[in-house]
Amino acid sequence: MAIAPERPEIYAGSRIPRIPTVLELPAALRDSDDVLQVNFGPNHPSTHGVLRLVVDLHGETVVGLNAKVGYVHTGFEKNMEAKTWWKAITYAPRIDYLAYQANELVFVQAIEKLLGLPLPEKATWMRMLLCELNRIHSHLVWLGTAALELGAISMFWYCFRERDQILDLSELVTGYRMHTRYFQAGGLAEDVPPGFYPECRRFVETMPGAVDQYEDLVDRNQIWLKRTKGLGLLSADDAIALGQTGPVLRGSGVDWDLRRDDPYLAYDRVDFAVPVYENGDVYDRYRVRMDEMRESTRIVEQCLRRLERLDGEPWIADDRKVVLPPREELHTSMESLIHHFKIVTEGYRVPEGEVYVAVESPRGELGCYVVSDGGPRPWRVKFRGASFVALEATATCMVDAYIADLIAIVGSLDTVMGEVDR
Amino acid sequence: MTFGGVPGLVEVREAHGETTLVVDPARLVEASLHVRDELGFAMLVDIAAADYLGWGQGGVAGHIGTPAGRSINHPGSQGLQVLPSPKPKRFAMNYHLLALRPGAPRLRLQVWLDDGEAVPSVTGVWATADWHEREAWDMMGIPVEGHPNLQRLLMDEDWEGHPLRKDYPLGGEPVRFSSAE
Amino acid sequence: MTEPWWISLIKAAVVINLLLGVFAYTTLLERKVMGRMQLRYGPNRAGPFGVLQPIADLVKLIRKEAFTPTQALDVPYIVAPVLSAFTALAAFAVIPFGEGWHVWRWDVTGQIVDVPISLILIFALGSVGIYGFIVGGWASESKYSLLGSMRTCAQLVSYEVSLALSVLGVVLMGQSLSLTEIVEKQGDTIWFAVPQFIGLVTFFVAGVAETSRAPFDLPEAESELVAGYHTEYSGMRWGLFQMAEYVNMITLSGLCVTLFFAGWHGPWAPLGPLWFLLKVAVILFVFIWLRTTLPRLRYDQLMAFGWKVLLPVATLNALVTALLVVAID
Amino acid sequence: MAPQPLGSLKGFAVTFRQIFKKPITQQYPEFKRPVYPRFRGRHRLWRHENGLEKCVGCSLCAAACPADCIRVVADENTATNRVSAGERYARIYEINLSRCIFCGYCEIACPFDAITLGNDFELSEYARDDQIYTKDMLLAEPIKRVPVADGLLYDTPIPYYRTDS
Repeated sequence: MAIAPERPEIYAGSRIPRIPTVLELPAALRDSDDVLQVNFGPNHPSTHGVLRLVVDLHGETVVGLNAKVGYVHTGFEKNMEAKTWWKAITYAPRIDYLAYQANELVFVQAIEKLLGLPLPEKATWMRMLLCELNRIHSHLVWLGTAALELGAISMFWYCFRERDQILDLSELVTGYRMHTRYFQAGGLAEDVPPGFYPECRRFVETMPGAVDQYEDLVDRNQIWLKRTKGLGLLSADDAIALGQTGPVLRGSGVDWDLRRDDPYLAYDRVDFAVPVYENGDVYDRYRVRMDEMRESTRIVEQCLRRLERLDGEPWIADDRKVVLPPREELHTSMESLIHHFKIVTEGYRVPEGEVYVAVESPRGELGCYVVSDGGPRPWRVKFRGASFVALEATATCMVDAYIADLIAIVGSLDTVMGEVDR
Repeated sequence: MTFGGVPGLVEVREAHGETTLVVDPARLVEASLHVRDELGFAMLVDIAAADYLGWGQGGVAGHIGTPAGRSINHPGSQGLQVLPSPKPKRFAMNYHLLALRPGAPRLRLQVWLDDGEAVPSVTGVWATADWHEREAWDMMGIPVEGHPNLQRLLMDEDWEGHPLRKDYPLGGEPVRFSSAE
Repeated sequence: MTEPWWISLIKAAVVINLLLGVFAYTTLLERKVMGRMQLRYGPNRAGPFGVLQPIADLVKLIRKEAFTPTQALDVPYIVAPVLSAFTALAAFAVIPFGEGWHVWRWDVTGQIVDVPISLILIFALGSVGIYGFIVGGWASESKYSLLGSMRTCAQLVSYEVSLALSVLGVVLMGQSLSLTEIVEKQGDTIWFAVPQFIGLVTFFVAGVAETSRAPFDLPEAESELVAGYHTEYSGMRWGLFQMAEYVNMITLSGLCVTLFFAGWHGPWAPLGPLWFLLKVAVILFVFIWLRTTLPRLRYDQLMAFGWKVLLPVATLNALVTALLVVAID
Repeated sequence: MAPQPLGSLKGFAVTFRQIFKKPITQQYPEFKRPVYPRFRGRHRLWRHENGLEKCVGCSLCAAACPADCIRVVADENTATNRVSAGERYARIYEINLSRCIFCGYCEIACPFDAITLGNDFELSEYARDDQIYTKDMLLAEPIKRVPVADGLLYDTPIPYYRTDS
């Protein structure tokens, strides 16, 4: 069952305003002197990233809202058109800099789909493992900063304690703490290093305890409940109409997760639950993410168990037209050296076609639409960022909110401006 | 699933396991309502505009290989250019749809447009189209008819040109090196 | 022989300097304790264990440019921090930190001035000090500052009421408005924290709000209003505001110790002022502990809490105490 | 969920307990966190044992660089001026590290193992021009050495990673 059988009625009718992303000043207040227009951002302590919210305040109540984005538009999509497929892989993770692994995955999967390249077993499981670690990482950053905005300052440090362990694992495997370019078309850039499994297992063992600690800190705190419950309401129908995905959608009572409903990698071979909460408020989005951290830890554990049995297996497909030849062959085989030169200088070619690939990133559906003209460079790359869409829901969520709620609501949508502006 | 009843249907394509419906731009809203209400594609996931200026012209190298896969020793692969199949018009708007039901069926509505040709807005069908259409206007210069708030989204309001068009130069500051030569 | 005026002056000079020192080290204590609660070290670069950090901060603040926004109203903008800092320091004058000593020919009291209505004086000075925050925010001509000072205004005025009502029980039990007498009474009988527990809790909560500390730090909620009323202040003017806040906090802790924990009386060993300092430190620690743990309340929730929970509880407490005091007499 | 007013107190226990734990932050300039063997830090150019440079100036690294931050100008080796082991050598080899994204593609691309990404992560400078590393700087031993976490974890195919980086 994909959709919850009984959709909760959070509020009657649709709250989406006339312009879906803009909360317009009510007619009664339009000429009033009592309305104060305030810019929240682009430089403001509560917008991590450069989001600018033009807010009309009537006392402490938000009566008008217009979100302006584009401050970190860096032209990733245009740049990727000018790079070879191989080089463009390094651009993808920098788009959503907190869910770098998911971005890399979606772009690499798009290439593989066009190429029809099979993926070795080991690469499949390792990709899953890293993506789930990355999901925990992203949620930890979200939890830390969202709590910080509500004034619970200590949470930030506790979250970053675990986050650092994940970054360490990432450094151990890929050589870099973020933006790893570890996923390459056909598999992984390198084999899993020795010593990774025990390190990762240690993390898996400590993580549930850490989540307990976060929950102890805020979960039953009356102030936290008051600040998050019943705020930023988004009904299931409105969420679907606004294209919401991921924790925002699941917090509105729609039971939808691409990992389970449209499985990629080997998600159909692991056991995990999809947390769904029905009130569509800030608190439920927080709950969804907390539960997802636990579930992701479980998936990581299952991946580890599989991977430990796959020792010595290949980690990348054996296709000399796409995959760089093994390093030791460069000194012995002329043909390998030629392939190496060809792929590095000219890049591999990807058959003509257009594909849309979607994965469940920590923020929801992360899509990549790729057009190839058969050449070594992508003709068009378009990323569908879940944050971009989540930000569209601000106006709807913000009906009847106070300034302080504005911060909590924007925080609960978990937007990463790099992904919004691309 | 059959797409016979979709208004303004021009072509149905299946490739890479994805279904593309090419639709007449004039009847896009009708088609959207049909796929939303009759076929259950309740969620508009993304709108991706693409510019095909210069598609299949000089400088584009073809893919070498066979349809079944690539072989290193495929005879005669060197120097044989396969030009990509021609496109009907310059711009394509791709509406990626998703139905929230088991199997997660996806559908791509595709609309072909010339430069300056307007596309009707689907914000009334899916509210989420708001920013996606603004982005298409901003980045590709595709005018959207009937959009409640068609402004630039990512670029400045007084920006000239549409950066993701193929004829928009890829600028940038050159990388600095030492002055030796 | 009672003390002549010049002894009061000497005491004032000593106490103000001591107070400023305590203020400086309260900031260090706060940063250290918060650091340790957040798995960090806190400042530890300036001097061993960072003990010179407050001095480094002071030097930095003084050397920083104190700019004025072009739109700001000059005189109120400059006077506001001074007013806040002055009233904050003045309020400490009546808090007794020792029982008094006999030095040569004079009886020296344990506070700068012994006023029979010292409790009322403290509240009065506190109310005047609020104007510093309000005027400062209003005179900066910034929207964030204006919102911040609006919040200050509403929050401080409404919690002032609960604060005053919550000590009514103590006044009734101590049968005096003089802080010295209240402390003496506690030394003779029992710490008022026990019979006046509800009073203590309401006093503390209202006090946290009164000094706008977390979780009631709405006037300067940094995620909403950048820095509230002092958004447009920099350099030592900002430092004065900060000083006012911390000194208010210390005064409040001192008041709390005086009213509920028997001031300079200790359970054993007559250490006098040391007991007082120790108790103040413990209360300051609780202030910091609150800040590290709790999220911030929302504005309307804060007002609702103040008027609908705190005020009735404080009133009821005062009424019940009054009845009991009458009944026992 | 039934209201649990005392639940708020749990948080106080959490924060209080941390006071007695060792802080997790590290005193950075004194303590440098050891990096894992695969870490990609500042680039290094390498020489053979006989002192000749490994780089033959083929520019493959420059071609592989997604950020276009490598500049190679090659020249012919002569009998009197023999710099590298191959036919040609890199007369100019520069990396603009302020543009570098540390993807390690240059290291992958180099067929002669001439360039690797080392362990240095302390790369800040006061001027942008100081971020342009010339060949001499890249060939020299790094001044600030960073410890490595566990030498046994080395498994990269570039042989002298284990001993030298």
